[in-house]
Amino acid sequence: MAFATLVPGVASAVGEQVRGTLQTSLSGPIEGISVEVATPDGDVVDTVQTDEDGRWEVDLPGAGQYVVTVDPDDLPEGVELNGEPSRTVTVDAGRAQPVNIGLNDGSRNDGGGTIRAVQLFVDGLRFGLLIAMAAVGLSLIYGTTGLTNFAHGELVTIGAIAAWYINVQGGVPLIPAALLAMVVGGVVGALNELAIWRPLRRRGTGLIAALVVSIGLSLALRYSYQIFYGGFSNPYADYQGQRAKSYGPFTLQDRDVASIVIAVVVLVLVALMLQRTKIGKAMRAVSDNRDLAASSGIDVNRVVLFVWVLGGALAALGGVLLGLSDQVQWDMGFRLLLLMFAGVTLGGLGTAYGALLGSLIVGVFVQMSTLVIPNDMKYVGGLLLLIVILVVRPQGILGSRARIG
Amino acid sequence: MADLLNAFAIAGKAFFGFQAIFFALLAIGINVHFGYTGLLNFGQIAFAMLGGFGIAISVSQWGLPFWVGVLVGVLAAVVLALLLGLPTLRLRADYLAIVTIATAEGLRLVFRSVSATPVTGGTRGLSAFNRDFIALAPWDTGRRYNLIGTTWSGGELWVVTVGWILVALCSLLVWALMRSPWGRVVKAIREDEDAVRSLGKNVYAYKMQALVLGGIFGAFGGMVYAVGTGSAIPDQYQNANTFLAYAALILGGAARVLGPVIGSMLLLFILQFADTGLRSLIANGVIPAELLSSTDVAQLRYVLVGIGLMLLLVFRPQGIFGDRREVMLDAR
Amino acid sequence: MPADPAPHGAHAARSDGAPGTGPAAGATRAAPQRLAQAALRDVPWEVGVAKPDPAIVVDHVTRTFGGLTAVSVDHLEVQRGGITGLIGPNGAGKTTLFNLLTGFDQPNTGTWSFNGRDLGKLSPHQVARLGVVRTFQLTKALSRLTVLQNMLLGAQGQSGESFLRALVPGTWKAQEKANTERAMDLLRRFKLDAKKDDFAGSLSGGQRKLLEMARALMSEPQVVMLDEPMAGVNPALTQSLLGHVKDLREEGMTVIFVEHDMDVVRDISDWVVVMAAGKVIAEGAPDSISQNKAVVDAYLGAHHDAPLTEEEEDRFLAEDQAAERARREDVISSEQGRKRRARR
Amino acid sequence: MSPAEKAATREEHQRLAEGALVRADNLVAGYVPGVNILNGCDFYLSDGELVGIIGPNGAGKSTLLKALFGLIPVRSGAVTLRGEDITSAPAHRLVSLGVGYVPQNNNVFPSLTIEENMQMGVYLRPKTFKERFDYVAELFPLLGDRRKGKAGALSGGERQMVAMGRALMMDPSVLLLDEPSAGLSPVLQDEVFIRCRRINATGVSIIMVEQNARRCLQICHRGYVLDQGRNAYTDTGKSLMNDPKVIELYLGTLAKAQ
Amino acid sequence: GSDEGGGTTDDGASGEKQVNVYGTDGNMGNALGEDFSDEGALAGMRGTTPLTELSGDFTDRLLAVDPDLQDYNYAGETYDAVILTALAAQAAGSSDATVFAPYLNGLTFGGEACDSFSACVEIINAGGNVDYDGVSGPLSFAEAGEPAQASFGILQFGEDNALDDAATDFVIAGDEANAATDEGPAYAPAGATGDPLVIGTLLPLTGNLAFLGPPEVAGAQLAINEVNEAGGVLGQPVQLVEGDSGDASTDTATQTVDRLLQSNVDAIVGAASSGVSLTVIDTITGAGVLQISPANTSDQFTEYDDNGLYFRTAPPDTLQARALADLIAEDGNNTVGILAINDPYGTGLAENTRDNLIAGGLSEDSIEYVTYDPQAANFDSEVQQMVDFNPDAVVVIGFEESSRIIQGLNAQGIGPQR
Ligand SMILES: Nc1ncnc2c1ncn2[C@@H]1O[C@H](COP(=O)(O)OP(=O)(O)OP(=O)(O)O)[C@@H](O)[C@H]1O
Ligand SMILES: Nc1ncnc2c1ncn2[C@@H]1O[C@H](COP(=O)(O)OP(=O)(O)OP(=O)(O)O)[C@@H](O)[C@H]1O
Ligand SMILES: CC(C)C[C@H](N)C(=O)O
Ligand SMILES: [Mg+2]
Ligand SMILES: [Mg+2]
Repeated sequence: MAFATLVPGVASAVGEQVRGTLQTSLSGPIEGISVEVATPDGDVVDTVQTDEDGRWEVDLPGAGQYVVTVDPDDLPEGVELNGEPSRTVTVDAGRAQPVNIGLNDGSRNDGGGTIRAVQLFVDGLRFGLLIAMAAVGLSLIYGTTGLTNFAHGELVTIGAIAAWYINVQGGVPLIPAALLAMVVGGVVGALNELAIWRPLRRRGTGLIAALVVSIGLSLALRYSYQIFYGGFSNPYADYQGQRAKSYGPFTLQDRDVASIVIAVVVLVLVALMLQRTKIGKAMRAVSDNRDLAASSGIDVNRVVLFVWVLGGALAALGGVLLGLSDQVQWDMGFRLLLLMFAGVTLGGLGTAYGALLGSLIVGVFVQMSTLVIPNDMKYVGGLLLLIVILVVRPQGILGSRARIG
Repeated sequence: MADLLNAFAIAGKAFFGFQAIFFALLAIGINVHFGYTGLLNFGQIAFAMLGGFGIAISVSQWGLPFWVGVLVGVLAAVVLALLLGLPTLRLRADYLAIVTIATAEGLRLVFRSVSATPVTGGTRGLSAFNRDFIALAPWDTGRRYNLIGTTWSGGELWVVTVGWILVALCSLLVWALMRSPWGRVVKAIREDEDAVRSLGKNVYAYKMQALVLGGIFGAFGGMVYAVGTGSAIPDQYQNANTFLAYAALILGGAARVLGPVIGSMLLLFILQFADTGLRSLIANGVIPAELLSSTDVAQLRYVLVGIGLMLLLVFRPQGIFGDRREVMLDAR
Repeated sequence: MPADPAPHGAHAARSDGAPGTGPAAGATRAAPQRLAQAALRDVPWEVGVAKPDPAIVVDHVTRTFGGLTAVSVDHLEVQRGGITGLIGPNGAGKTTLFNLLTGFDQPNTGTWSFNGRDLGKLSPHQVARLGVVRTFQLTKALSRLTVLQNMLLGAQGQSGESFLRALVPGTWKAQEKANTERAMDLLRRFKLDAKKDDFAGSLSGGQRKLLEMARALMSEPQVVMLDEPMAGVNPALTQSLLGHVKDLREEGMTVIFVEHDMDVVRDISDWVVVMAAGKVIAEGAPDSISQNKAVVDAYLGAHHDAPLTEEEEDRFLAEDQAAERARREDVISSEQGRKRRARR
Repeated sequence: MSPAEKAATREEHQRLAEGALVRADNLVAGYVPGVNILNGCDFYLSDGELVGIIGPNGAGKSTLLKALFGLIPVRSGAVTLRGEDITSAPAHRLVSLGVGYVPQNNNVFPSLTIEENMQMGVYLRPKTFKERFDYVAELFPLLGDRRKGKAGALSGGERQMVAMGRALMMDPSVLLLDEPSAGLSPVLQDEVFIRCRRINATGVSIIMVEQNARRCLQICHRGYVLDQGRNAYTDTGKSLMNDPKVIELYLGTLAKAQ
Repeated sequence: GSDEGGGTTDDGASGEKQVNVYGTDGNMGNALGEDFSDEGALAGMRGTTPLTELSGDFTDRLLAVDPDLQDYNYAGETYDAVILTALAAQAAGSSDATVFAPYLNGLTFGGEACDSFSACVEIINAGGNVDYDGVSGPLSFAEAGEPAQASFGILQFGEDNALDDAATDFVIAGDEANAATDEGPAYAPAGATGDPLVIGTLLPLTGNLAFLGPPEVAGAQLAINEVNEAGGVLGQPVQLVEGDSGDASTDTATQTVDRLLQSNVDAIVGAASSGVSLTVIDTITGAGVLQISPANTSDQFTEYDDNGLYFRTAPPDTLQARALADLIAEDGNNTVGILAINDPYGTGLAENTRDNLIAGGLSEDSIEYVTYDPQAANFDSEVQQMVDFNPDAVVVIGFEESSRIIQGLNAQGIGPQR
């Protein structure tokens, strides 16, 4: 029987006791400090010195209140008491009550040299860029087909998961794995379009019905991931355990720097493509007016397919980068979906630049808002900002107002 | 086979359970918002949360009577609708959707936050507020009752009875409104606000009325849910519920009076049958246990639900009651 | 409002509306019944001239979009009970002016009033409730409402449109019935009665225009502002509708309409206002317009009296082709030329 | 039966349509399942011809163009282009075969600039943009002046110019125009009609739906009168214009009065 | 540990600070270690979890049920929950929860000790008084139907990011003396028979506690197997109806409970998460069904008005908080940062821990308490707050997502990694 093998624990059966350890993280254990334990009336029970581990303990005559006092005079250089030298503690029957006087070696609240606001801003930028990368596809798909794709988060997840399998199970280094994951993302995007959305469009399915289909798809995919990948979060095999490097007022891990660079480069390329290339213009044309685009010689289905492939690949890359910093999970994309929507909308629906700008704002604001509101409400700030901005600019930041009449 | 029948019966109960009522009321509200007025309110669950917590806070925190709690819930929903509507009803449909999602999610985060614990109970939520209500049941709530192959506890039965009466009343109200000129204006707003403005209707006021009305329905849904589970916990009011309610609405047919009701019943049935059906198939050995353990069922059911939703809409994009002609028109 | 709706005139106009009736009748009909025309007879053809009984007065209204001044109207009066045509080149600012007057857009400067009442701060529905109703150039059919419902929506003062009364059918049933009858009357006129139960979204382009206009009339406005009501409407139907508009005038309605079809303008307007580049460049009786050089240059073009005859067209064509040939020879790359010849 | 009515019969059609550039036989098409808008409509366009289609509102004129252009599914009947079957072929393929189309409504890309709208016109041949644009901008100077402006901000008539411009950019060999003159000022209406003839004179075959019926019939070689999804009358433009039945039912007398 | 090269977040000249990181039952499992690939990422991280040392025999039996098990967290508690329920039904001679629930507490103390179903049934049949000492400890239930005293494992991660079994210690918190004294009604006569006992499970197969599902499921299955091998309850085999609890963010639990009740279960074992249990406790107990959770540790249930139908084999967090606070204080930490998941479990445990630390003399300004939303996409700002506070100890109270937080701590040099 397992219970029989129990080692009697510190907290029970030995009779009443007070005990403690004097040490700081900088000085290590502090030896030879005298600790006096007395009753509240001042009757000294015992006075002991800390041992080489900084530990001390005093057996007590019984349960009740005791006053523990430390003699601060012998504390080493740089270490002082955080408050009063004595503490009154209540010791229950049979309990060895640990007492913690609290020392101060000057390291508390010193923040490691970063300026919190700046650090949060940089973290927010990084986060925002990742949202943007994942969200560009969402925005483009909305733009070209009018579909509000609730299953877009699953494209993000599939990228991360694919890279994980290739990287961890397949032993391929992460960078090629990420490229392969982008291919997977693109293919999944294409499958989405070919197997579901194109036939639905051909049947003339309404946009809202399509929206619900995407909700169903999201459910189905997400839980399939859970079945195959499992409910755990897992890291990639590479670039783990990096220490953050200091850049003056903020610190960043190398992989974060890499993510930022990759995201910026990719997003700039996408933006240029949209603005400059034929296919980019075709995408915007299709988004404006599908029939007219077809009447201009644009193969609408091909453009839409291209958008899905591009969106899928970008989402996958976003997923990989996200997985790199925050591990791979079966529902990681879904949890990001709201922020993606927020970013896309904030910038102005259907505009790719808007998605970028909006996502950055959302990312930064979510992080920075923790300066004023509790962490467990950090999304509230971002969401509030979204509401405020949309109320002031109903068409989104980069959107333009339609003319009436 | 008997197992399967049993599975069917168990899932059948979901048709009538309080969750079906919960979704039906949410969806009726959404129907008023989206189906008729064109307001893409994706934050319906916030109204439900206010309804549920209206009762919970009033009764367990402030010690007020149950019915005052109901009133508080309704009032809270009205206030939310006004606050939400005031700045946002000018927004284009899709922007409104995001703002409302954000509001619902934000509100839930606030309700569950540690700082709100003194009022909402934080993540622990509140409980023990439905005794007064259950006590009203005209039958013994301690007993279990057998009805057409399903068993119900007395309390549950009472909640469900009152719930369905509520659903019927709400549907009736919607029906009455939507066949009136008021309903016509509201539907016209869905189509083109500017045209309606040009005809001298105060679009803003109508939208606000619709928002408030649908919000109240949502609050009722939240109340039924809170009373049904006997607890109010912020995390129960996840946005995913709004999505499911939309699914229910579209399944049943938007802008149809009974669409949301039937849709919700069906949705809950699918949700439950995906589970019970699979399990009975495994138990029967139809699906070999090596292939699928009953542990996997939990996840697989959502996959099935997802696929089921998709298939239903692929084959009947207008929903059960919807008019195909009408749906074709808005295809882009 | 003109006190005398002139029953005789109304009667005359109605018979006039039937298809096939001599079109010349409109121009030659006895004037006395037509109050507005009579009242406007002595008004000089000057920009910004005061009207005897203005319903709408516009002062110093400007609206700019970025660098573009879309509307800049110093002073404009619209005669009550008359049909005022608003014409001008594309982009002259006609629709924008409509938007401003009906509260759909906000001007940079300026004031305007209806029946002496300042409309500046009013929102679109308030303007409409005062009796100033407009239609849209790019039609706004309420797609998933039936044609009849579209019409009924136009009716004003419906008690069933209030939330609480909507729940008591007794309070609105009778009114609804009367409105339906009126709506059906209008639909018959607009040749839409067969479509009454179809979704408005399934109408053809021209039918939408018709519905839009009928719906506006359904509200029995004091002033109706029609933005190119006849564009895309079949000429035969146009003609019968013009008769209807004239009827409305006899009933005292003030009509302002934008139109590019000069035949229509000449046929029904009592007064014509010409805009170009945001400004009113001329106003006067319909006949005055084709005599105004500025208008001819800006709007009507060289062949303003009547549409081009075929001979004229052929001549222009020949000139054009000559010019084209000349241009081609020195501008276009030979490759392009080859291609075109090859295709022929 | 008047000659025009007779010409509208199927027999006549089959006789005359032989070897036509575009030919549609017995077309049945519609939007909503079960409701046909075109009820066995016949149509042909010979090479180099300018054909006008007129008819009451809701007759199915736009629907006919859409059916020819593959934008709505054809339920029965066939469309051929140069003898090749193009029934329900996707629109973009027809464009590559040299067919251009200007829709009646929603005929610009509102969020694209005017210039980009024009670029869409030469989507398949971007190299020719500059030359074509110069040509179109000469016709509608506004397009050149405001090339960087968003098309969505334009007035009704200005949009129409953009729509026309886009089609002209294409330099097609068959042009389908749905009410090209609607909303344009008289000067520009003249321009459009003249331009159509001129383009036609360069060998482009044109199908033009117009409510500006008289003007349309005046310039076109042949005209169709469509009613309730069927051909009611077919004849040369001039004869139709003078046919008393046609005048009474479709043309009205307003314009003639002047 | 101050052996890194390169630009780290050193605080000045005095060398790098060493931060102790602590975990709790929500994350102290090998599943956590699997999220770290580099050697030593968790080395030295310690934490508490309700745990007795499981005998090799028991784990072998579990493995026979589910060979894929990696952890055994709460397997013992789940096993005990089933056994206790079965015993209670047998003792009461009825499979009606309202009848047998009052027997449950009495079966855990006073009388003749036994540690398996068959042994205990023998005592019952012999007319003796049973004191079931379970796999998870002596159980000795207090009035509220929960262990009055519990054994906690003090676990420690080793260099290989797995729990270092050699370093595991056990402490006992609480006091068996607080156990109830009411032995409950008299047992039914030996060999009583009746309707079969149906036990439902409501365990996390999906959601953020899914990693705890397999050991719990295995524990329940094992117990059922053994009960049935020993002849079942009331002369009939016990039936098991499985169900998923999901997590608090889904509606899964409510639906499962519906289904279980519909299948006429007499008792429901679960849920694991306190948050989930709260959503269904009224439904279950209201339906006259017994709920016995193997893992709920929120102190909220102690006082909960449950018609006497809610029990748990896991100790309330007031006990774990004490064990945890002792551990932290023993190590001489002068400043403590607490990062707690915002849910009933996390906030309850965190607050109790904080109170214990304060009672032990630590001043309030020496404790930074941050709650986080587990659904957040990243925990940068939470970690940053800890970086700013720069504490001697960081306590991470959470579930699965803890690994991501610890990774962030590591990156900033205030994690367990040296
Ligand atoms: N929202 C806007 N943004 C930018 N420019 C605008 C906007 N609305 C109108 N304009 C410009 O203002 C000018 C006037 O437009 P308006 O629509 O009033 O012309 P219009 O006289 O109605 O022309 P048409 O006869 O073609 O309908 C046009 O040049 C148009 O491009
Ligand atoms: N999208 C649609 N869905 C359903 N029915 C439609 C649709 N578009 C047009 N129709 C119907 O088809 C018929 C023919 O429409 P079409 O647009 O071809 O007419 P048209 O001859 O072009 O008329 P107009 O001169 O007014 O443009 C009309 O009765 C209309 O109601
Ligand atoms: C499984 C455990 C981690 C659950 C936790 N003790 C709770 O009560 O929520
Ligand atoms: Mg205009
Ligand atoms: Mg048409």
